[in-house]
Amino acid sequence: MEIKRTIKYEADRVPGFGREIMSVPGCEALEHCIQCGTCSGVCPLSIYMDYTPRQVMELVRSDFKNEVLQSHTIWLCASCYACTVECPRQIRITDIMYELKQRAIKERVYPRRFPIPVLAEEFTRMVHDHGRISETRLVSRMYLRTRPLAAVGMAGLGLQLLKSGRFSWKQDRIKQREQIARIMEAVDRENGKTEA
Amino acid sequence: MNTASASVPRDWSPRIVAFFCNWCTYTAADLAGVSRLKYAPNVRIIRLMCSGRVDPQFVLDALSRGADGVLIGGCHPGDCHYVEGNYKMLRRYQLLKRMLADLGIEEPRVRLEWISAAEGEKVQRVINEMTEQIKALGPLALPQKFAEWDREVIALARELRARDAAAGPCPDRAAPAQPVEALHA
Amino acid sequence: MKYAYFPGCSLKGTGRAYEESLVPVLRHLGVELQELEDWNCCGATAYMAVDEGKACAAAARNLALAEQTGLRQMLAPCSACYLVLNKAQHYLNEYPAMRQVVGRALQSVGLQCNGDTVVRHPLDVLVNDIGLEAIRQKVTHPLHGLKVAPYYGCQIVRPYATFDDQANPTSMDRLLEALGATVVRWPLKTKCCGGSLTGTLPEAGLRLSYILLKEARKRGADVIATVCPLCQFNLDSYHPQIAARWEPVRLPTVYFSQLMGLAFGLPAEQTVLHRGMVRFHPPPVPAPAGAEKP
Amino acid sequence: MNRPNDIRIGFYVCHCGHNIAAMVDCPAVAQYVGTLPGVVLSRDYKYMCSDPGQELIRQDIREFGLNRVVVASCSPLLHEQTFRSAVEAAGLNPFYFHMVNIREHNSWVHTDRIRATEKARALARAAIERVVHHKPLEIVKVPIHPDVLVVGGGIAGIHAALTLANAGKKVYLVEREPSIGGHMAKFDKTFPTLDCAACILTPKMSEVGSHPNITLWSYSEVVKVDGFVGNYTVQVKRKARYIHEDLCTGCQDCIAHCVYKEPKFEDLFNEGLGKRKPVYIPFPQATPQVVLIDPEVCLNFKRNKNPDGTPIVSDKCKKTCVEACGEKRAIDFTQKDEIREIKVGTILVCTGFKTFDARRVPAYGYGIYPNVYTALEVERLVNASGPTGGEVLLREGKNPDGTPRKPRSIGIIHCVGSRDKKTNLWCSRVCCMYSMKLAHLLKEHTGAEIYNFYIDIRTPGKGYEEFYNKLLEEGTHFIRGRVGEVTDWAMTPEEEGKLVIRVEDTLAGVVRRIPVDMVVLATGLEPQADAPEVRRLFNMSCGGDGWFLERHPKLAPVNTFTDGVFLAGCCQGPKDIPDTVAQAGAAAAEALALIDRGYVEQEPNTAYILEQECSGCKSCLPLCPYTAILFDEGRQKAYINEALCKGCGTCVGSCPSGSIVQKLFEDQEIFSEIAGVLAGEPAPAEPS
Repeated sequence: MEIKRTIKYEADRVPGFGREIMSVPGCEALEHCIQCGTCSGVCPLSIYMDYTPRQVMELVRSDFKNEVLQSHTIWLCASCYACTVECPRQIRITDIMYELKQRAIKERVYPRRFPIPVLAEEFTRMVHDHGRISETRLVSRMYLRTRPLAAVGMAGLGLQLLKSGRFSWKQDRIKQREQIARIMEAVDRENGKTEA
Repeated sequence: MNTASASVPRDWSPRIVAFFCNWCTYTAADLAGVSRLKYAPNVRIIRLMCSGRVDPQFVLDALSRGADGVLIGGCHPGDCHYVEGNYKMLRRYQLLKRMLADLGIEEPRVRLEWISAAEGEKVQRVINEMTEQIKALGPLALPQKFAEWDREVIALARELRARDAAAGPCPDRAAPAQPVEALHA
Repeated sequence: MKYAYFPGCSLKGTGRAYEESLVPVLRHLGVELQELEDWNCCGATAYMAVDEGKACAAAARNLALAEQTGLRQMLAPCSACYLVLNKAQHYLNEYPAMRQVVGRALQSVGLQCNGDTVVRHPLDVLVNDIGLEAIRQKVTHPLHGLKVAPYYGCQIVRPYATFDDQANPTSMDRLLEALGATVVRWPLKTKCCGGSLTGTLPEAGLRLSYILLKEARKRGADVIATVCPLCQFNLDSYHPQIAARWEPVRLPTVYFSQLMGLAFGLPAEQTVLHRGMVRFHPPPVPAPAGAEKP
Repeated sequence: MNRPNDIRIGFYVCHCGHNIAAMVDCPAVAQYVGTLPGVVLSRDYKYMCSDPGQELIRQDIREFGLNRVVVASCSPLLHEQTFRSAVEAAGLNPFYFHMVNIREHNSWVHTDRIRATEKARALARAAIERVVHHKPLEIVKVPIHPDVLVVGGGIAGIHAALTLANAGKKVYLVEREPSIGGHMAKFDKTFPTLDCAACILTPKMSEVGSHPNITLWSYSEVVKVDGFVGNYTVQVKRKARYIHEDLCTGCQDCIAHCVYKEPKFEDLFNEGLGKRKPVYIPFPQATPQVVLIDPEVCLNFKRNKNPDGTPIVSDKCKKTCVEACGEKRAIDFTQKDEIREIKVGTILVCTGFKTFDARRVPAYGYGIYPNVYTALEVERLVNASGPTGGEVLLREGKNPDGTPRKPRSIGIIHCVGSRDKKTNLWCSRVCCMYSMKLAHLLKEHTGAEIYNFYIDIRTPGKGYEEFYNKLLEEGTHFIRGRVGEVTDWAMTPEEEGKLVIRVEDTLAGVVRRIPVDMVVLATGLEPQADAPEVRRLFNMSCGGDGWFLERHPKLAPVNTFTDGVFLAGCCQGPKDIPDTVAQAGAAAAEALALIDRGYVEQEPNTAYILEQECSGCKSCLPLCPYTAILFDEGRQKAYINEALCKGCGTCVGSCPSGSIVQKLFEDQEIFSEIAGVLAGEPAPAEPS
């Protein structure tokens, strides 16, 4: 039998993290959470999560930044908004999950080869570079970066898509690509960030 | 009226006189207190039994004595403790507003709000909002303006008198009944 | 009736059957669409996970392009686009600070977003602008006897329920009934299909798709009708994987617009049923209802 | 402005412990006020409202010959009376006193000590300027009509009416429904003692029915209220029940002989679970024991109506009911609604609550899945006199032999329509306890497995936590988690044909799916749908949540802002039966205190007209809602009947010639208050 120590010391907290999240537009209502668990009750993916959405809410509020940003939960959120509309305190849980995903990506604390953040990153890059998404290319890049072997397994699906005329390797792009770049740079400047 | 003059003292903060009815708005302000809601310290509340008691002269008097704004609070329409004193106030308020506009006093400076005894938060919101709006407008400073106008009138009167004196006595023109200086005493 | 039109990336890619069927159906009903000039990706859900300011800005560029058309109403058929554009609109109205940041960013490329474009979903336009009666009149090949499970998915009624009930939307139910189909009542019509997790975490994502297919079949559906390219992809494309993990559930999933095309008697190149991986074979249709002439 | 001579003002600023002193520099305020003209002494003190504080004022009045007193402390609504009495005790007219609110309107709402102190100074200065102009006034005593109106015949109204009647007062009890009893009459048992609700309620109901001092008007509604404390004139609409109450003996032969052999219409007393006939008595113990006829469904009425909304009598029916009634002749199809006018001195409002409409939480499937019930429906199901005779049978699903099925597993969902920003944010206070009571009763009746889904268990009451403990012993499952959804799709074989509850067991930290046969929704309490109209009728206030507002949450919990109108029961906020009865007793006692004193003291803030100033323009006459302003045609002057004047001052504010004076709120008093709040800061520049 292997035993694990689960106690949390005050040093494990990152004081101010909760307040910081709650100051982000859309995340304010978290301070009203009563830990009722409705979010987990309606979440179709809560059954796979290491922390239920309710637990994530409490961990955020209690400044357990590392636990939250390294959790699987935030990556399992499929953005279906069921929790947000059912929450009796009208907490926009989906938006809080987005905020946590952003922090995890920024601080690069997500698990390596974990496909979801990679997908988000590749997605963003493609929008930035081309203005549009070419799904087939996007998904292929994700597989290549995360699970090169699994990509082979998906070849059947690609073939099917090809047959039904839904497979396109061509990169769709907009004409004024520099507009996108400039808009994004302007947002970054405003937020005092430099392009990663 | 050009109020936001360059000479606004740095520590200037608006002074607002509030007339609150005893049954709804005054009680709401009590509730705001009991609930420890925080709001700007710029309002001085005067209690009346009903907003219907607010005489337009109270508003004018307050402004002429240096208030930068006046807030009137009464029960919601239909909820007046005295059946319809608030409606009576509303009618007077509309006339008053027209008059204030003619005087060049900006609309946000005089405000009528229906606030029920349960709406402590509304007291907080209205007072904060109004304080901010008047801060943006700057001081009304009617007393100083009165003084300025007085100076102009007096100067004008002196000038006329001097001209009259130069032109020699005129039997048709009676001397003013009282000195001009007394007009705004 | 004329609307600005934002197709979104999916409708040009794996979800092209949606556009290929929706545009002719709307044209048949007298609706004109003006595709935005040089639109960009709305940002979808993935961008929100990286930077909500930039996600809003990306969406706002499209809103600004829409305003240039002067049409005020914009059709966004893809659920993710519909949600993201609406959400950006909400955020920009709700948070002045964000409105300023995004406004200045757009200004730097000579664009302006006032936030007065109404982003509409085709279901909304069909039921509320065109009306079921007008649709009923165009039906020449009613779908009598066809049992359809209406599947709305998550993002068109959540979190912004603007044109239908959040918990129990009925616009597609009524639309399908107007086409003559029998609507299958099921409690899963707004449940999540798994979204992008079908690709990234198949164990979790595919299970949700499987539950939908299984329950629709159990309640007697011949076909699932959907409004979202990602839902359609998930419910249509992973049958071998689902069969391998749980059980085979060969139930076709089509866009509601494809069923409309069928009921209107539009040609096969406008109903594009061949795009489905689980091919939907419509039941033999009796003589066209409107064709009986003396 | 002319100042009376010999003004000797005493000023006191109260620390109120730290309540004021923490935000206002009290000694500085006292020191400042001490420099103002007319102020003889100025003190700060820890608690002015305490006995020593009051004594300080009395002593100073005697010792320093004060003739005006100003206290800066809390709201005058709280302690004005206290200080007036203190002043009076020292031989000074109490209206030489004025109070400054520097707690509710200052120290509690500000965060900047310097600005708060400055504000306190300005407010104090205003009071000093004002009090100079105060005049000695006499309190007017108005006699009180001893009769009482109690509105609402639930347990609150019943208890209050009996208390008052037993004290010898004449009580009118007006109830909207055909019988008194309210929600409590529908309950099976009461928590935590499990007394049978009917056993404890029906004796009180029949006592009301037979009490010589109580006039019971059921099936009636108050439609108009005029007057003021001590002298209310009330109009009550007695709705037509098509039965002469005084002639009906309650034999119910008419019901037995109705042409409808079987009950066919929705029985609202049983929450629609049972059926009744067009002629019916709401429930066996109904008080009064009088039947009534529903014109919407009775064959003796046409389905269309007269233009005024009254039903049209038809002659289609054989009128077997009239035959059965025979010589008693109690049935009268031509009966009309009737308006009665009564005079009372005090009014008790006990109009109760309504239960939350469970359809507003669609995720729980009420109205979609037949086997989802509301708690009130279950009260009727487990009740021996209910529609099933006390058997818990499911609406949907049969045994193999075709008989209705009993549930073998039941989920009770707490907080439906409570603690939810999308519906009602308040805790309804009774649901935890009644849910546990129903869990106990359902287990007793069916032996089913019972799951309670709760957010927090709230048992603050005598014997309540012990009851919770008892339930735990009985093996009822308690799962801490607000249910996400109730659906009917199965993932596993044991879920087939069941309702499935999906919930996070927050204590175990796992998401669970629990299949059950029956779901009970513990719906919360809400203000009555017509609470806004009732509130206006009686000139009361509502909180933002819609419940009627008490005058003070702690110190005047059964009073309203209208003197002579009292509150009891759930119309003021959710509460259980013990609290309701206690509150009803308190409201009755407050009314009694008023009645037995025999008079009310009226604040002498009435208005009068300076005859020599009045121009006779008559513009004030239509302004007064109490017709207190009259016109003397001979002298062409208006005059005020001060007995009718309520002291709003509306006429004063509107008089073009300035000839009306409101006592306590004279123009000069208010102008000096305005001058006072604006003084002390940069004075207007003098003309050069």
